[in-house]
Amino acid sequence: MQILEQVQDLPKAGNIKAQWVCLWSGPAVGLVLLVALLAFPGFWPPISPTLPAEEVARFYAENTAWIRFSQVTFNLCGIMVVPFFMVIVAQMKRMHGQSHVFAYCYLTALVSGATFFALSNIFFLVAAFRPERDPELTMLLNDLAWIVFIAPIGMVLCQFLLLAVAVKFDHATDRNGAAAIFPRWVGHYSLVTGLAMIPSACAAVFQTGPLAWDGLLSFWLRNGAFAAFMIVMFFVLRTAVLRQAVDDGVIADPEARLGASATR
Amino acid sequence: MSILSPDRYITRADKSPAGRPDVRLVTWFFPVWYAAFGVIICLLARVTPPPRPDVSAADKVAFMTTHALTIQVGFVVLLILLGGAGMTNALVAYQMSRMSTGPVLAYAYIGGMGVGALPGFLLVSVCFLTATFRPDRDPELIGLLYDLGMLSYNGSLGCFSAAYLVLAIAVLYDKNEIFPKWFAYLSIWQIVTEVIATQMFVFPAGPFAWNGSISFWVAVVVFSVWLGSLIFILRNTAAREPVDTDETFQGPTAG
Amino acid sequence: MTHSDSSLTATARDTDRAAQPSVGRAAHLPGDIHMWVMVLGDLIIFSSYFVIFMIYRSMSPEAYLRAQQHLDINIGVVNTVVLLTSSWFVARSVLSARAGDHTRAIRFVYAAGACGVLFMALKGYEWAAKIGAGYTNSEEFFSFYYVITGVHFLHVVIGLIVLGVVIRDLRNPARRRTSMVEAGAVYWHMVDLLWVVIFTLLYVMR
Amino acid sequence: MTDTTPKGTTTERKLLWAWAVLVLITVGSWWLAPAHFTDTMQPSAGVTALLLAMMAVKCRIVMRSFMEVNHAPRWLKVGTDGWLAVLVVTVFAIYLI
Repeated sequence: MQILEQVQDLPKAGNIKAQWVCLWSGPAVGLVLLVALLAFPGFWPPISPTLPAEEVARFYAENTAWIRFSQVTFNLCGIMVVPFFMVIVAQMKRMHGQSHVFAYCYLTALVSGATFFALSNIFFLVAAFRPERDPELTMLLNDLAWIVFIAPIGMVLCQFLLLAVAVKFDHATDRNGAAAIFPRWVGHYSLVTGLAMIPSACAAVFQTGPLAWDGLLSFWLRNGAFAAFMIVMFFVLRTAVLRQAVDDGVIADPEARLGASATR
Repeated sequence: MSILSPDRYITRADKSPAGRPDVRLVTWFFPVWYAAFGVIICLLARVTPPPRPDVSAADKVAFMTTHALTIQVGFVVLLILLGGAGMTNALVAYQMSRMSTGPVLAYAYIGGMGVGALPGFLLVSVCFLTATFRPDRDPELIGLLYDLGMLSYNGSLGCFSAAYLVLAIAVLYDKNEIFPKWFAYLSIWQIVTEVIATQMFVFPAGPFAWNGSISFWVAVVVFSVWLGSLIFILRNTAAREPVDTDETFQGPTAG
Repeated sequence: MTHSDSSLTATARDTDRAAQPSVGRAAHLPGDIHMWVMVLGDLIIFSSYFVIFMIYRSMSPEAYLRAQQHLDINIGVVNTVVLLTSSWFVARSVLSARAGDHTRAIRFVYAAGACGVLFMALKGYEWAAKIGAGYTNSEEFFSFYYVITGVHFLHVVIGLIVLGVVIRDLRNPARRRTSMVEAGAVYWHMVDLLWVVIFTLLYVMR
Repeated sequence: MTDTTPKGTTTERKLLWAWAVLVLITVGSWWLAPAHFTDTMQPSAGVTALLLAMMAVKCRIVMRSFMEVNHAPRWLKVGTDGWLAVLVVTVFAIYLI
């Protein structure tokens, strides 16, 4: 992105730059979290909820180092995805004919959802802190960690639904000829991602089957849908921020430049 | 006025929809969500009215096993719907941002309420679900989860007090008359009940326990008055909102 | 300024009429309706605490009576007089504000605030002395004592903030409104009123 | 505004009287307080009734005189008096039970 020299120091350029940094923090943090995900021994495959207490305790005793490394990484970097989601909030605020109430809702859900996510790794880390603890207690911490990690999807679900509704309202009230901020399919895709995450709330109840926390729906579908959404939204947001930059006159219109070079 | 759809909930005198469509949707959602929330916590999850603090570990296990099914259904549904709490709080914050005090107190409200979701809702859900997840656990551990859940649910005070405080300040300073001034005083009562609720961390029984007449019941009545007033105030202020204020809003990320 | 002057004269004339208990005078709501919602609601909330206290007291009146004997009645009486005096100052301040004598009104509010601070200091000393003497909230009467006087203390703190707002408004000629002074006064009198009840129920009840 | 002075003085004198009566009752209740005695106390419905009556008088003076309910609309007079009556009667009823 090449910011035009004459607007370099204007607030609107600063706004675009900040959004651009937040946007690119997404893949960077995503990469770190992917490493943590791969390094956590309890994810490949996910620990079964049916494991007896002694086995759970042995898991923490045998894999202490990797559990500590991966969960500390989650602890340190997990909430660094917030700036990326804030780009969504910023773009929602630009939607036409809207009062920003959806953006406020999205922001609140984002803050609360992040605090939930920040809690689970603490339980994992406390369990790994003293693996020699009474196995009953280690299992309790393990249960809490997994349930907090998988089940509380309400806030993030709310974010997907709000984005879907906001896209719909943006489109419906678009009368003044300006293009919608996000393409219409983003709303539908967001809705589907949200629906895909709902079953994982049942991970707090079922110990076996696809709804258990190591199951197909609760673990693989939930986390896969979330990761896929992050990747897709990166490109959607990239387009949206670039278009805002062009509209605000912060960068040159790439199409105009293409046209200019063609005539040359 | 009808609760069946947003367009019939917030209307002008001639029954046509009033205010902005997106605000209308969230304002309509507010009482709907609280109704669902009330059903969940009172009828399903059984945390309101609260179970007794002054019982033995065996009694706590018995509570968890007797109500296991409804606790699981209630809290799983709550975990799915929890985002509604964020939305309802954000609606209040949105209306606060329209006050002459500007968005700063609105963001403080979002901060307080957003943080409060974890001790206020998440911990109790997770504790009770973990307790019912393995009812054969050591009864002392079930008792621990019971206490932890109830004390965090009833005793998460500061997050909400902070939010009530900034709400009261915003309403008192506001010149746009978004909310009536008396509602600021109601919010101050809420802070007072939260201050008294601190005592539930001291007393396992009596009027100041987490199910006590002062710590709980008076607080519930005050909260109900506060919430009921808020529902009507939000509806009225949404109906009065001019539709063409889109571009005048100034948020931190408003480009 | 012209407007505020004329409104002041109007309120002064109201006071004039209000001063004489004649019939046919228009009723005047001191302060505003919002403050009265606060005051009446707060009275009801506090009453619920009082009623709950009485219910628990009636279960073991002798124990409560014995515990009451350990309260410091001298500080209790002095504090009551201090609050009553501060209420009187505030009432005088309202009269001065209505008469247009804002310097005097401000001085009265300051006096009332000083009484409030004195009340808090005495209360703090009383609590410290009781806790030091071993009367902690492990005893039921004292748990009520600390909570009820504590919540009242919180109301005094809020009242001092209210008085501060009143002073700020009185100082600024552009913002002076008699209704604002009245509303602050009504709140402060409520703090006094609640203390009168607390004093009776906790200190002197038999 | 000079014409307000004499009338204002009347009100001021009334306020002073209200304050004096309030302080007098307060000091009076000092003699009756349990903490005033060191020997074992017996509950006394008569003394309690007297103290509650004194409290009611004080509350009414504060409301009518200081809070200026005397000149307020009727609903407020009825409301404040109603609150006081219900409170005193309830407290005494619970005391007697």
